[in-house]
Amino acid sequence: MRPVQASDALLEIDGLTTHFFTREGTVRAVDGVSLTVPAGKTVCVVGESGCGKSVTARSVLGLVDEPGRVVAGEIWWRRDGQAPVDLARYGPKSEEMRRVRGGEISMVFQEPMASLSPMYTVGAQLVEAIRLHMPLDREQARERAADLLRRVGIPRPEERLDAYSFQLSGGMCQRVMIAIALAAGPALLIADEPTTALDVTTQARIIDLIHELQAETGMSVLFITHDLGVVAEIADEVVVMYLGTVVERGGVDEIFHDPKHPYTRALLGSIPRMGAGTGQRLATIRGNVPHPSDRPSGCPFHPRCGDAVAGLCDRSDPPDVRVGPGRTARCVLHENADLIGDDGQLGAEEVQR
Amino acid sequence: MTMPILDVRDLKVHFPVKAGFIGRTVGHVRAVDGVDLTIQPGETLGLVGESGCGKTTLGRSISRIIKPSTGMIGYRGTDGTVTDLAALRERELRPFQRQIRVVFQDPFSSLNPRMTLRQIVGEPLRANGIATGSELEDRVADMLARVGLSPKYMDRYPHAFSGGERQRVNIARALILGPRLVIADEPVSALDVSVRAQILNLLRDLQEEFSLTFLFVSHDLSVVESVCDRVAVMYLGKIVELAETAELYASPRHPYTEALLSAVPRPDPRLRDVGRRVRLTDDLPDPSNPPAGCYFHTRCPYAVAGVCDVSGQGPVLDGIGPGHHAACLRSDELSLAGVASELA
Amino acid sequence: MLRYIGRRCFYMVPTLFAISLVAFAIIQLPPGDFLTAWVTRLESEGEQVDPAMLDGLRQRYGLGEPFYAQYTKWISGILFHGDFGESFEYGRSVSSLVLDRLPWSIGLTVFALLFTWIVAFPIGLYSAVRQYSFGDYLATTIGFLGLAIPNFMLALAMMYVAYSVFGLSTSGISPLTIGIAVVVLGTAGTAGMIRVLRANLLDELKKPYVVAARARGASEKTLVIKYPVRMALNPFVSTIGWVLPGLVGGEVIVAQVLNLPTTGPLLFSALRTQDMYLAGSIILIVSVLTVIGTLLSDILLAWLDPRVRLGYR
Amino acid sequence: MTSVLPDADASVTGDPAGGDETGGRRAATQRRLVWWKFRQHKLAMVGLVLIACIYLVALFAEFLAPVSSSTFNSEYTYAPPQQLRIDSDAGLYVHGYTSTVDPETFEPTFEVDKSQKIDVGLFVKGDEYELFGLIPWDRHLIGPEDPDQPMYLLGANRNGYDLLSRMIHGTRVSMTIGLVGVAMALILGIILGGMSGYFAGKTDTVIQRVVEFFMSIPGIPLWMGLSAALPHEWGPMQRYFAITVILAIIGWTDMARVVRGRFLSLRNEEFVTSARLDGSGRPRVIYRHMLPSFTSHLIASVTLSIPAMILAETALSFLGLGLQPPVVSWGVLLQDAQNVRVLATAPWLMIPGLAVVIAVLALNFVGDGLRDAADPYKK
Repeated sequence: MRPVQASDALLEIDGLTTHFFTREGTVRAVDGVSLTVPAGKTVCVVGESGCGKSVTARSVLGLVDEPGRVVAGEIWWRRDGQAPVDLARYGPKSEEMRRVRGGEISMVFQEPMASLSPMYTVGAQLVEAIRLHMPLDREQARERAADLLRRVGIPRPEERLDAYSFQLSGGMCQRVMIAIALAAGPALLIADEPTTALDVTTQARIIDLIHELQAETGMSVLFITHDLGVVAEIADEVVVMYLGTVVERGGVDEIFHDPKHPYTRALLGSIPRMGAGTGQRLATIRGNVPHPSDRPSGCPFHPRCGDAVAGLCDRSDPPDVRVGPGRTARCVLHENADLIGDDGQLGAEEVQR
Repeated sequence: MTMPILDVRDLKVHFPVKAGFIGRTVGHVRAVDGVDLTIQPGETLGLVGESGCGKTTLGRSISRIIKPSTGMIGYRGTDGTVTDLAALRERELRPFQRQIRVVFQDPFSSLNPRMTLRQIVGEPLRANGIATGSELEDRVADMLARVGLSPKYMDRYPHAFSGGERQRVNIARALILGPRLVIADEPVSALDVSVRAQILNLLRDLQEEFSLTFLFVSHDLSVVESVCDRVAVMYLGKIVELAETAELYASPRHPYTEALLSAVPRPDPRLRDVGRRVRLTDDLPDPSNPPAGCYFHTRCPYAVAGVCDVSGQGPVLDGIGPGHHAACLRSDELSLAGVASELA
Repeated sequence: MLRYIGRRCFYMVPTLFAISLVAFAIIQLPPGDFLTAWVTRLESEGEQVDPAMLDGLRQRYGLGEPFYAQYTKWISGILFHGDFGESFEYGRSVSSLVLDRLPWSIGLTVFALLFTWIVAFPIGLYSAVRQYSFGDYLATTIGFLGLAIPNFMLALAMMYVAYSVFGLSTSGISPLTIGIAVVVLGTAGTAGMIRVLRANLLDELKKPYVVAARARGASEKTLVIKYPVRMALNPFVSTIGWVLPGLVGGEVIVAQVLNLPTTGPLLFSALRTQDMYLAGSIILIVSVLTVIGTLLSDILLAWLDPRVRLGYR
Repeated sequence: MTSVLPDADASVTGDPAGGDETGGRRAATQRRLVWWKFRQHKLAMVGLVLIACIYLVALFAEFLAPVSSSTFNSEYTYAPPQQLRIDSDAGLYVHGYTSTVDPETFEPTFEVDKSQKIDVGLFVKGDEYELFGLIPWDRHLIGPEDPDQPMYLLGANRNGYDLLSRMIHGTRVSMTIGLVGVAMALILGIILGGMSGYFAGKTDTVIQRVVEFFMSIPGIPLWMGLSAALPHEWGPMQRYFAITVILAIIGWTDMARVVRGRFLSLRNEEFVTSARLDGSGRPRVIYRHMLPSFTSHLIASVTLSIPAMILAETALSFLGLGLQPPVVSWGVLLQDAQNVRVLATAPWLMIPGLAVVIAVLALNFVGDGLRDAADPYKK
């Protein structure tokens, strides 16, 4: 095991490995992921389908469904002022884990409608969340619930407490989910594609809301998304994932303006930019995203990579190279960057002997 | 100016809301509520809006998957004759459905899992009696190659392919009849980012190669900007703004368009606090009971009481510049922000 | 909610009408008219029939008139006078005969339904929560067996064991026979119920709202009991609708085997002797009761489920 | 994508530029995928083998049964089952019976007499029959070497009928009545359910109400009423046919519901819309595009409703309202076991019930397996 390095790291995931043991074989959904969430910051995990970003998020709270299991790695969680604890050691059904869930770390999901039970009122579910972690009676909890709804921008909160999820719009439901997540004043909010199912106008407001709440409460946010636009809007730091591994980590400006990993570069090149006008020809990444169950050997990106070196990238796992302060890229192109120093400006060409 | 290939006039699609034992009609959802639209040959017209705005229904009624309630869909054939597709019966539509084809959103449910690529792509040829046997096979192989799929996979079933590949199959199926107009209903929104660009480029290449006209339905404004020549913005079953893409994105004239554009997250952290932020409330009005006056006034930041909410005096889509139309009662007074101005 | 109940009651009308038609058709099905058959039989037994009485009867049932006229006579008698006709076999009015036995039938059915629930609920719950455990397999196996064993076989087997192993008497009303009847009837429904509950619960347990509840720190017990069970209860309640007809039908056979004084054996003997007014009336009454039971289950469902209650479905 | 399993959207990726390594699965037809999935279901495979055996028994009933279904020996009333024994010298044999007559009722009671040996042979000559109704033959798989000696491997009933033989003969009726009934229910169900699902609207509403009606009335009293109303003078064949019709009338509703549900959900599938836009005519859309998509589901539901038919027939016949002797079915055989006192003296009369249970179980297993395998693309 490794001690937590950065003192301001609230959550440090180290070598997290989550596998799904299906009848057809083992799917290595998350394969040695390491990332850090500093206190008060927003870290975005970005990647395409099957990259393991959601499974990573769920692994933190032990929410991976059967037949998935965290098989290795550590999840260091630092409560304020206390020695860090390894969440990976808590059983998914243990009392300790339950106290963390919702109390210290909250989670918001992709489908706000489906995340609320249609059988109970919104208020009942909010009150439940409050009373799970706070010693309040029903009356007080209800007051707090109304407060929370007001804080997430729901008009007429007292009335809305008695509404059912199916009576609210998707955006409203997501606000309720955020209110539930805030119930016990968590230190970390994990948002798993919270805006994917919403319209672009609603998405903007939900992102604003999370932004505001973070500024207000000082909580950290681990934001999972596939949308680079959203990342640019909200992230302080970015973790780019591809097929179960972290391919690049860094500050948001560095990732967007100085991407190191070929995948990050290709991904940024393939999204249309607003204002660039009609007829822009998009850069493409060849091939398709493979299913996690048939992951290529060596670097998982090598079959689609323009810079792949035959005989190298398809054979051995690429090293995780430190390419700058707080930056890593998992690519042979940067293998020597460690020696060169922390300037992080080393171009791919220079390394390609 | 050339003659439009498609001229839609006052098109309405109303879905009855039924209730009770015998299914009495108690109201109508006005999914498409009086749309006027022309599409020029060779152009790509984008149709954008929030979910539930009626853009998909409009696309489906033009391809006559749905029968429109009233209105006209004037289609100009190669010989210059205009036919009103809205008035035709199913049998009479056949020849036109060869010329107007659809690419669906979901690459999974749009391919019959029990048919091979050969059968799927060849079905239009077979059904229209155009080709059979080895000729059909040749044409299918040729078409697959053009959309970037190896013909040697012709006898495989859809489940063996990824989303992007399936979407190529869908495109091949749509194009094999040599259509003139293709209605693409969110063709890339179910795809991964890295595959999306491939499909968008492919659509563009094929448009040039076969001189196609596209009606491109999408909720993704950045995708629409990159592929469309003109864009129509829909809100609650009506078109609220229509303009050349560059014009619309640079200087929108409808508050709804401004809000949509401002809500799109821009993939550049340096633009984070640049530009005007317009935020709409979440609640889309009930399309079976739209608000009085301008449908948008309930969410519009510029709405003026007594002007925008007067029953029976809703705005109409007016020309306000060359090729630029907007349906806003206050479009002359407002100065709205677009995107281009913010680019560094 | 009231509107829902009103609508639901309104839906029942055509069903009830159709049931009465079928029941009447069954009365009419046997060849010849029943009066002639009855007279023939009485005469063959050496009894004399009063022609005046025959005429009266003919008048009353509208024999010789067209089907719809006979039907109208029959149904208006039932609706306005509670007159279901006469049983020739017993020489009593059908309504008094049926009334004697109906409480037993209803009691048996209700108890069997309760048995079904009480047994099926915990087992189904356990099976779903401990999917693929030994207990789950056991429950599934028993469920399959319950589906495969005909009611009367089970009744016979239990009677055989009681009689020849324990030397108990197994005919007529006794706690034993009634117990056997309840268990036998209940078992058939239980098997199906367990499967339904298990399948529903497994579906529900995978729903995002369960994950969301878990993520906010709800205990595993709450997760199962509070959320999915509440949802899974819906189909469970609505299963009353399809369990009830089966129960009522099964009751006929089981009561016959056990010789219980319910409507079942009465129907059976009526059918054998072609005492068609009695038979038709029993079919009518039993069917109507079933339909009412289904209605009750629907109302219960609406009361349980806010989506139905608030008209969102 | 909500799925936590990382299968999200890219189910199986076929790299367009090569990738034949797992070509087998990728080029597989749906039928093949269903079969692969079905094979993993062990109970279903056991069920399948059992069902195959039972239908083979039905097919070769005359040969497999020691005697014909009408052969009886009134001397051996309620003779108990004999155990088939094997001896290195004598080969197969069974013990004979001794009888004692009750002095009061004059009813004989039989006991197996260990001192007697009755030789049993394979492929012995016995009652003449026509195999498949065509080939006259007189060989039976098993039987006493001397046809006059008693052999009751599963005992005899009140009239001295051999239960084993009658059960084997009964297989044919019991197992076919389900098939015929289901076939009729299927046709009714497909027509009405299909109409309901394809045309929707008013047609659907009306058909739905009819289905609801049939589902809300208790079936058994209705069957009883209908079958009691069958004319007494009808022959066995007419009766057999009438009973299947009655079973089908009750059983079609499930079929109709399944078919309707499938049609409704498929009608809005994009591939069906696509087929329409491709210019395929309505019949082709229905038969080539829609029907194949749920045949496997349909087969599963059919398999699951045969047992219900078998059970219904058994119950009706047991009550004496279904098939009547001389037709032999398992239900008819169980008529002998109406009464506890009879059962106490001759418990073996319940054995045909065991056959019912096994057949129904096996069919349920197969149906369950099919249902699970019907959608091979779903995990």
